[in-house]
Amino acid sequence: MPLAVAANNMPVASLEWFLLVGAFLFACGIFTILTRKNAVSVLMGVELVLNAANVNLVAFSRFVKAPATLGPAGIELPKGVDPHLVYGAPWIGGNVFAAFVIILAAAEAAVALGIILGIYRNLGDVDVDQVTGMKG
Amino acid sequence: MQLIQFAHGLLPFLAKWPDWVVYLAVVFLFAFAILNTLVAPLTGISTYIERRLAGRAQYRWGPNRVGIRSLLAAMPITRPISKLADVQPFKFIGSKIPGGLLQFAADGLKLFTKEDIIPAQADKMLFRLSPYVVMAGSFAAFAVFPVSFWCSAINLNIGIFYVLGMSSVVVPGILMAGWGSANKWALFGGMRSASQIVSYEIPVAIALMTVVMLAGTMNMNEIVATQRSGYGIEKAGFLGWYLFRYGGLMIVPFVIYFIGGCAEVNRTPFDLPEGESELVSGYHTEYSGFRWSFFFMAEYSNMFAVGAIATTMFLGGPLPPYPVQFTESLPMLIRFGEGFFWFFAKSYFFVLVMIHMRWTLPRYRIDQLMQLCWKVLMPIALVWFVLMCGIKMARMEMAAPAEAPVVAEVHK
Amino acid sequence: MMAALGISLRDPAAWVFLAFAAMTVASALLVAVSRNIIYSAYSLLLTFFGVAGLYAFLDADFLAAAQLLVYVGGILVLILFGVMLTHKIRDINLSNETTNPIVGAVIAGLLFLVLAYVSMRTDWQVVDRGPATPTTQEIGRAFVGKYLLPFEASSILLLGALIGAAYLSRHERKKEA
Amino acid sequence: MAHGHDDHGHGSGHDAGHGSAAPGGHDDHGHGGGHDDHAHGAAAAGGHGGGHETHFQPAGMSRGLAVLVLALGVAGGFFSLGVTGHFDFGGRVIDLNDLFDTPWPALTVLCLPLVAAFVQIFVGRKLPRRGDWVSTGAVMVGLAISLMMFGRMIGIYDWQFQRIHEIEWIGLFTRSAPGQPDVTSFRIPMGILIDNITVIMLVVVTLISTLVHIFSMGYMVDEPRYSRFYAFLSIFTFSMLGLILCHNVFALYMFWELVGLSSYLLIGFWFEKKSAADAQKKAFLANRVGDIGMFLGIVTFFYFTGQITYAGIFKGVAEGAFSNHMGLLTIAGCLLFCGAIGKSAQFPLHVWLPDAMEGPTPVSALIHAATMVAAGVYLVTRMFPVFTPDALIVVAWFGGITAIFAATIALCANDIKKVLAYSTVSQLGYMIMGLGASAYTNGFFHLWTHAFFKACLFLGSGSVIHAVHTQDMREMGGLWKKMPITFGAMLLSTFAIAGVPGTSGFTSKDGILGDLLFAAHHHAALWPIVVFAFVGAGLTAFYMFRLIFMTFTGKPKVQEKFDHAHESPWVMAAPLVILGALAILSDKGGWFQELVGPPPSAASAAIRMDLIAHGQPVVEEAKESAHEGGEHESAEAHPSNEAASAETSTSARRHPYEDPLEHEKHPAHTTAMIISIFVAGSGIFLSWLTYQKKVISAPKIAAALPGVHNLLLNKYYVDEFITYFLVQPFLALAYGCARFDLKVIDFTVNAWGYFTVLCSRVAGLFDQKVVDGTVNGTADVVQSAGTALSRFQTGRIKTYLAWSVAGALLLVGGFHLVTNWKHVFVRRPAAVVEPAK
Repeated sequence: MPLAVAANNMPVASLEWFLLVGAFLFACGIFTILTRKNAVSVLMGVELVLNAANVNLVAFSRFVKAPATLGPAGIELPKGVDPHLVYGAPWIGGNVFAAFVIILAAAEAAVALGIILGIYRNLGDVDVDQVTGMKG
Repeated sequence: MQLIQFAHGLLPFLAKWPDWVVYLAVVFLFAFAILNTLVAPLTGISTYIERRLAGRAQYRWGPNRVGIRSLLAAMPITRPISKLADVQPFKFIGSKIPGGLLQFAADGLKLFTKEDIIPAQADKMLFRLSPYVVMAGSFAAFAVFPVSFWCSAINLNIGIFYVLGMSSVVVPGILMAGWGSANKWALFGGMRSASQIVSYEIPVAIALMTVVMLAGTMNMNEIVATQRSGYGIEKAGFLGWYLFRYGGLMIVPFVIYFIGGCAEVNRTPFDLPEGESELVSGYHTEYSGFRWSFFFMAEYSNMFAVGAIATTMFLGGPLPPYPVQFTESLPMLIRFGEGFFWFFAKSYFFVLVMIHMRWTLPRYRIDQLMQLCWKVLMPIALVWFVLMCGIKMARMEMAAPAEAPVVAEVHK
Repeated sequence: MMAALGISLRDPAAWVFLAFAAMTVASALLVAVSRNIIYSAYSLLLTFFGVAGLYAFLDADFLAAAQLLVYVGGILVLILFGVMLTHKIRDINLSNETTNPIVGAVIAGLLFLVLAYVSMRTDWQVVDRGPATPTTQEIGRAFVGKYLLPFEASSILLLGALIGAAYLSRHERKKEA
Repeated sequence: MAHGHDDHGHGSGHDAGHGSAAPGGHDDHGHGGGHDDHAHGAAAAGGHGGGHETHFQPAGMSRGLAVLVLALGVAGGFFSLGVTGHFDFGGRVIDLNDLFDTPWPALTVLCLPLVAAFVQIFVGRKLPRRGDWVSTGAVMVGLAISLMMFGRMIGIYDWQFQRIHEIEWIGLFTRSAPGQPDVTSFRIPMGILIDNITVIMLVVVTLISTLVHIFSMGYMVDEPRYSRFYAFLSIFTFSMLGLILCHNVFALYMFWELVGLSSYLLIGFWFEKKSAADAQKKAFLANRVGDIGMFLGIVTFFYFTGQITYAGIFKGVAEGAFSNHMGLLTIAGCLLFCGAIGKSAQFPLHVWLPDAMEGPTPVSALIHAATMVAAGVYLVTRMFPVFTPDALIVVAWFGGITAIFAATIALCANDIKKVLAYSTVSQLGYMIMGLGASAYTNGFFHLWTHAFFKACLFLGSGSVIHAVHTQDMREMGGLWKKMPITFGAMLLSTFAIAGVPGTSGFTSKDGILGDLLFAAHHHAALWPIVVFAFVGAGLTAFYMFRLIFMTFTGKPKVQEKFDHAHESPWVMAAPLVILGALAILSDKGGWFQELVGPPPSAASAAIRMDLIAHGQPVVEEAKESAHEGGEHESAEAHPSNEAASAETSTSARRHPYEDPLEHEKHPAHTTAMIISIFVAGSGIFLSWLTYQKKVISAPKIAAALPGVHNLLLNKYYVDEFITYFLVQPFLALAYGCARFDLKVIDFTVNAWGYFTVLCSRVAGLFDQKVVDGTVNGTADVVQSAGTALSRFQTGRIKTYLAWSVAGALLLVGGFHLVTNWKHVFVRRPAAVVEPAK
């Protein structure tokens, strides 16, 4: 089982540890979504899944070599200006995407709460198994 | 003067750790050991001030008995010293030492000894956990306050962001208390408090981000450093504070921040979560004794934190109102004390203002409260943020000659 | 042996990391299996804290603070509200029923196994990037530089979600007879 | 231009109409039939000034004369500004060569009347004075600019002067190749051409138009559609200016039709009258007949040369585009001339012009004397280089026949405007005749002089009609006492048209006659034309003086009308004065012959008649000049060519045209002058004997020659001929076509329709049975498949998730198993497991 070896300036744990934690979070989230009857619990499972994805993104951002492309295509910087200093370092992409995921999670949670409250108002319960309006 | 460096020196293996681990270690290991010794007196002094002022406002005495003299008289060994206060040369001085100064210590003693009541229907675990979460959340913010020149527990590069993040930890704690108490007043209070905090976080954050945007950093020590000069003066005294910079335009974010801060710590006139006319005592209705004191300490430490943040972000933190070169030649320790003095003086000034507000203003209604947040404070804060952005960009444009590309300004 | 594991147990920081990882894993498991929905929610709080700690170990300081601010201060509060608004005050011990736990466990377990297998078997091209640097500035540059369009789009999405959520959760006006 | 009540003293004993804004009822001629006199008050006041005894008032007229002198001074100022060539405007010297070096002055002249027309149409009635000042001001500004251009033309004094400003209007089928300039196959340029002819025409049009506008202020004041009248006048002015400014035949045709349209509108201005409505239709249709020929001519030229600009067509013709089809070139020229036949009222199509006298008299002056009918002459002048000798003979014959033909009809006409109309037709015949006989310069010169004296005559007749409310000369007489100014101006113009020496008409007509005589020496086919021309000159003098004697001298025949007669207000009199003066003066200076030389084209030199066949040097010179002209054009197409503009901006440049045949023509001119003086004198003398002294009795002659008299009275039965031999056959043909349409075509269409219905019934059956069956079968299959598959759609989100996760697992795991089955199922040897480094 080849494991990435920690170098001097590496974090205390190697990439695989983070990926394993993320995989476990993911599995827990899927399990929660699959088994829970309560819509709010399902929402929690979704958050777990998103966190798992975030952990992976940030871990890759930290460990894995970033592509060399920089900046939006077609935009040329003046000479002598380091593109890293303008567009951000290339390895920051994972962090940025994690931030986007956090933003989306906030939006998703707000909408989900609204939907859950709507379900509760209409059905008097939040059992997702009873919400089968889209049954074919 | 960074505790982190001190910790590094103390424990050499810390150098290998990521800074964040050390920060967290500092926060969670030294929280109760160090910050309690610092914050508990702070909150205590705040309660004393509040009670004295409340007494004056209501035309009665506040706490006036438990002072140093009482403490001395309480113990047989020191009782003779207490008698000295009746002797002529000391009588004058003794009469000047306010009584009741140690009332909070006595109260703490009392609360520690009271019976710990947990309602039978309550969710025991949540009920017990809640005070710790709330207090941890409010105390953790103290780690980054620049109590003097370049002196904070940790010199965090995302300082103010960290403060905001930590203060949001309080909300689940309050909900925990509300739900765990199995009391509808507590639940209502908790949910009101949570919604209020979450709502007011937005204008507060925008107002603070205005300062961050102007300073170009989130590090609180650096924010303080940017307030040393202003209006083209190298060492400008109070003119460099963000409150007075930009021709007084920053007064608006400051007012928004202060109103929102008062609401975030559930102070009157925003103390609906614990409005006794409606909800008995809000989310801590069922709490008593030691656990109740945690909530209380959290509230008063939050008051101080609001003042400290206002001081740091708008009033130059530890910077004196006079230009710093007046005291630059003084010894290091005195200068440190100078900064310490000004920081706490300003912060306590805000505490005083909040206490006066409590005893002056009537309580808001819940819909008025939300309307004030969403329909008044937030739009103004947003507009002002954009306005200050424009002003900063205009100043950068003026400062940077046209031939230099604007992108090059980014990495400065 | 330690090196083969990708972690040096002689380093105290490794133990802190393991503590965080364990906290994350355990609380996530508790979220999945807890019989009480409130406990699930507060386990989720711990999970968020643990993930924030993992971010700290990945030198992502900004994300850690954002995790606290958004997840703990926002999403978790929303979830708690969701729990509390959809249950009666009297059922204080909320049950959190499960359906088909066996099937779910099989699928989730298989999923974990496959993911773990892929994680371990892949030969990751790991690079040494030197000492950790503050990410906030870089994220800021990336937001207003390379990723400006997604940033703006997500702002609009957030606004739309806010308005939509407010619309969804408002009380419908009863039709007058 | 305000004219107040004091032009005419306030009438004594005037009735309730005074001060009333409502004009009275109108009779057929648009004059206040219900009133004893005409309205002359200020339009703003809307009142009816004047009275029964009102006569020419010296005080009002002196003020009018003062304004007149002032206007002449201003006009002269503009003119001399142009001559000077620059203009010191507070230290900033404005170079007036810009008048030609930029297109904007010409475009301003062109577009101002259009703007004025729109203003008049939409808001004219709401403006003060019903907006007449808008149109008048617009055309006056145009006149000012035109006068400056005219002065500048005099200043430059170059007979080859030419400026072209063009843009690419339509460019189609552009092909691009890398590294190559784009190739556009089909280009239509649009632009303006300014040369001496254009400038002269500009002055003619704007001057006559301005004077007619001013005249109409008095003449049309009672008209309820006053502002519409001015709008139409402006549209006409715009069309005419566009016609003379454009640089290609395409735009020429468009403006040509616009001119036709506006003449249609103006002739039928009083469309309530059936005669006017008929006249406008007649004018329109007659013009269309000619325009079809013109269009075919234009298309022919475009087909052969691929060009639409004048210069391009000339160049193409000169370079031999028609070299294998010289007969076709003749035919094309004749077709082009058809346009002129229609517009300039030449012999077969002249019928519309006398009828067009139903329009208001100012319109007659503007359209039928000076401008519109001149368009045909202008067309022949402009396209002169492409006319072959044979075509020119045709042109000359048409002109000659028209000249004598119309002159004879005019002898017997009693309507004052009809006399003038036939006179116009006759004079146009002279111009065409002259052009056809290669008297290019003098033919065009006659257009210039004729414009002034004929406009004067028409306006004068308008003034007379205005005074006596009739058009019948037999009811007039002795009016000179009542209308001295009108009489004076008309007398001068009559001298001019009769060819009395010293007048402009003498110069131009003598030029035509002399060139004609000269040409006839070299071309026998022109001899009949010469006879026609001299006889026509005598007839012209005779009938014009007949008009004068019947109208102005002798005793009044109808006393009542005479008593009511009065001199016109000065807004009507002033244009008469100006035009009368110009009738004498417009030929002075000799500049015309030096500035309007033969057209600078090789085509003209190569194909001109044999009269220059012996003048070889002329051919060479003309070829060179044509080449120069071509270069000129290319230089103008690129304004950045500084050398060209620097050369042309020198005002000291003088290149007058010198006729190389002048000495050879001289005897012919002398002969022609003697003959024409004799002929004109005898015409005048006979007229004097007949109508003044009554020595010769006109009725007796008429009785002695009843056939001739009837023929002339009925205008040679041309209208009837057209009716019976053209209109009726066409109508019969149309009826036949209609019947064919009803019986044959409709039957075919209906049969086809029944067949189609039958087919669609069959197709419908096929559709219902086969196609619908297929579609329904497909739908049934899909429905049953959907029913089967919908069992998977439980509506439970978990089920979906479980399926998708299972699918993902299958995908990842299965893919891995498929690719790595050896490593998975076959046990690896232990050596493969690497120890950690």
